[in-house]
Amino acid sequence: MSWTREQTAARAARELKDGYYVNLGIGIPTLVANYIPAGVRVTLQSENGMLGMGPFPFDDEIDPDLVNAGKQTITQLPTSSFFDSAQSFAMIRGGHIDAAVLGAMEVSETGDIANWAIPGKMVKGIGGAMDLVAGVKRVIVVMDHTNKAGESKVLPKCTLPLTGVACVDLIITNLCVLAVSREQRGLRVLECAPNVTLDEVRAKTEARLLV
Amino acid sequence: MSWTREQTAARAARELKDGYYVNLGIGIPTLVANYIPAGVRVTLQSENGMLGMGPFPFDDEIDPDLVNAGKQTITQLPTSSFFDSAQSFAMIRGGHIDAAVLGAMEVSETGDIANWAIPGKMVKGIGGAMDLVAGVKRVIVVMDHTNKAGESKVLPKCTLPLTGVACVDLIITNLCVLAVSREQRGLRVLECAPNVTLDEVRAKTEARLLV
Amino acid sequence: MSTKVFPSPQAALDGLLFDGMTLMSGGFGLVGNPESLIPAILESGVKDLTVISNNCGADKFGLWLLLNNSQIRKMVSSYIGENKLFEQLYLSGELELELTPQGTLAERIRAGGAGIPAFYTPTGVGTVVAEGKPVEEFEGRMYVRERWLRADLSIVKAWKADPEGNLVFRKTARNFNPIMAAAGKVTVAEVEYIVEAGELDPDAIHTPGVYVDRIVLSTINEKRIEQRTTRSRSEAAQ
Amino acid sequence: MSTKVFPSPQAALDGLLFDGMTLMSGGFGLVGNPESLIPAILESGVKDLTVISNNCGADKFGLWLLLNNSQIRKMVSSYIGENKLFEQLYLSGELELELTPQGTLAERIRAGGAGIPAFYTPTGVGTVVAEGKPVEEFEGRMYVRERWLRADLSIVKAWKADPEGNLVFRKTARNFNPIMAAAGKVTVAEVEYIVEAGELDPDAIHTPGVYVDRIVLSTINEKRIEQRTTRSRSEAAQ
Repeated sequence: MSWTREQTAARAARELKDGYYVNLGIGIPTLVANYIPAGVRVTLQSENGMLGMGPFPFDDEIDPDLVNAGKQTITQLPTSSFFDSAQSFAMIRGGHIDAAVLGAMEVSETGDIANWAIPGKMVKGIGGAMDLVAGVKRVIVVMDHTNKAGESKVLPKCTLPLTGVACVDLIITNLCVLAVSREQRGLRVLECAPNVTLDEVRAKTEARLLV
Repeated sequence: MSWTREQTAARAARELKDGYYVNLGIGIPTLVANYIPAGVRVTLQSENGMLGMGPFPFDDEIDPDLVNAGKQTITQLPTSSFFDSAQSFAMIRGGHIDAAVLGAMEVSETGDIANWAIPGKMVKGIGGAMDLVAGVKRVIVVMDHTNKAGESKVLPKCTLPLTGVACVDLIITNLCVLAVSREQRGLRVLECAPNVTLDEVRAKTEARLLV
Repeated sequence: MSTKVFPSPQAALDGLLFDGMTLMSGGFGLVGNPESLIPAILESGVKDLTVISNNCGADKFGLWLLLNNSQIRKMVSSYIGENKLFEQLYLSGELELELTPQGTLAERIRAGGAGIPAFYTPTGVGTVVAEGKPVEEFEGRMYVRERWLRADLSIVKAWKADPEGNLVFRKTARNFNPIMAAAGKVTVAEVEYIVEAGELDPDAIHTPGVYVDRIVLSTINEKRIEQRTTRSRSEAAQ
Repeated sequence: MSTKVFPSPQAALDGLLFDGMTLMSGGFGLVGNPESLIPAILESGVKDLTVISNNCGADKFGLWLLLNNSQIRKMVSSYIGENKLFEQLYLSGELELELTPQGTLAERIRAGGAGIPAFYTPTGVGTVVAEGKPVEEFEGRMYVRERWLRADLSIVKAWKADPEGNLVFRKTARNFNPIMAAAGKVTVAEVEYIVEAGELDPDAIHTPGVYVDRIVLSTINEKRIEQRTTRSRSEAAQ
């Protein structure tokens, strides 16, 4: 039984430690905020210029000047701070953010990531993704293991335009948790979802697995 | 009769136009603030991180956290702003300051300036001078025409370590006002102090004069 | 003595617009956009614009108006998002696009205002973004060299201004506005409030007045929300 | 959960000092210096320091104490000024000095915090400052390439902090402090006041808490004045 979106987010939340400053991408990564364990203080950065994001607002709290990087209305906390875009990315590029949790279209066995374009089909733009994977201390990818056609999204080499090279540290899919090895070329299987076997992971992974 | 320090400062003040943002160096340049004509609004920048410097404080107004670049106690105005050193020099380097009035040890006929060191004898440091001459739109030097030995400080070529190359626009000495020509190599005599003759200026100037 | 305060968006832009110019426009999504100045640019009919802005508005709002009126020749942006017109004009080749990572875009603009013509960043090394640019190693890591961005005119949106042009922004409406204010040869700020000299805290000014040439009160004060996301009080109580 | 607030300057520096380390220290002249942390470094006896600071204190104050105690091997500064000991140790060759224009110093520190390993500036081209460094033309003007500065430890002085480490500085005591806070692997801030969470305006924070690892109340609160300059009320009335 593979992990649900919620379970994948919960698994990613376990990677976040007390005192961490974290940037969460759009989609499943946003859900991670709901699973941060009690007693662990994690401060969320939003690359449009905020540190210390609060939860979504109640209806009567909505402030059009207060949004996250996904343009969603959010709230502030007593220790929040706001800053401009240059300061925000100085913070990201300068290595001050402990972890980023991002979605991906493809990840390679050397930690390359592709998540911004499908040539000729789709260009949403780059946004902050290239800066995040280049600057943040630990890059955690959260995604489905395979695409809609059942093909592996964990590849020997990415086929789509890259977001970053050799920058991913951990991949959390609906099937398993994979660590990118900096010493050996390949991915170490750290954990499988309940009732997901190593053989199933092997069958659904094109990238080289280190077992 | 050559100009006094006060008269030289007053002459420099006439170069400042309404709406100008200006940085004044230490010494005679500081006096320039006293001679800004009524109706001309000049905003003074201090490179340690302030825009809109006010006059020296009254005794009971002194604030140790409020100093200018010469470490002198000053005051703020209703429209002052404070910022950090990177922002302050971004403002200077980025060409946002209209004029700087600076002292000098030597100036050359091509607009080079030397004002920070005498090898083996004196090193006060560079401070903000190199950034000011490189970044400010119009660089006005205020200095004595000759040194204590009576030798010209306006030279074909500087002999002391340079602060900047081809950056000075106007030289105001106790004897005359000289404009650096960007078209021809040399200095154009714009004005002499009362009873100072062109011949006296010629005799006391080693640099090439365009007459 | 001259004043920086102008009576209308049209007056604030008078004499500043010309065909082929480069324009910076603040904002992230629909937050912190100069909503009152953009319609005045639409009216003016100025064309062949190069526009530097993180996005290009959204359906019927902000810079979308200029795009829809064929006034923009080239965009320098990080994100297209759900702007169908932007995506379509780009994919059909009618609009030139310099797609730039958001942090590199911000840093290039900051560099433009700060007199830094080029700098090195790790962002985009090994990707299409680094193609044709110098790549160099510093302390064991590869970096790509990026160039500054400057504009003939920057239009920004602030919360409050004083008559000197000191600006204060509100929450995440700050975004690209302060760095763009510094990178324009001329900068026009539209603001929600013009306060008296002395009302702003000098320690809390985001954009010192030296960067602002003209100020005008916003005439369009409706703030748009792209993604209205809320939680319910009952949910929160659990 | 961990706390950033430490009970004394000694405790705030515990485990962070080692011989040969690089230290950044905020302040301009004697304004905005971490006056309480410096004596704790003096006490520790740590040596062979490379110190990055605009000045090096003044006779008997600030970093002068470390210089006088032979703890500093090298200074990276823009100004020596009236610091006789600094000038004398430099001229005699006992102290290494990397003399840097003040704006280049600020930008190098800012670059260190911002992940920019190198940038180009017009400052110092054609002077001794540019010797041995790449010089390159951009848009018809020459620029010199300068490198970032980073530190093992940054010590800064702020006016107020909240428990998260958000800092607010006061007037010209801000100077190099915010950029140094961002350029230290570890940053310790001494502050005049520690306020409750929620007391600082989130739009008016100079240094977001992410840059600050440890906070301590200043134990030395006397503020020195280098150049006491005043005017008289009778003079002003003229």
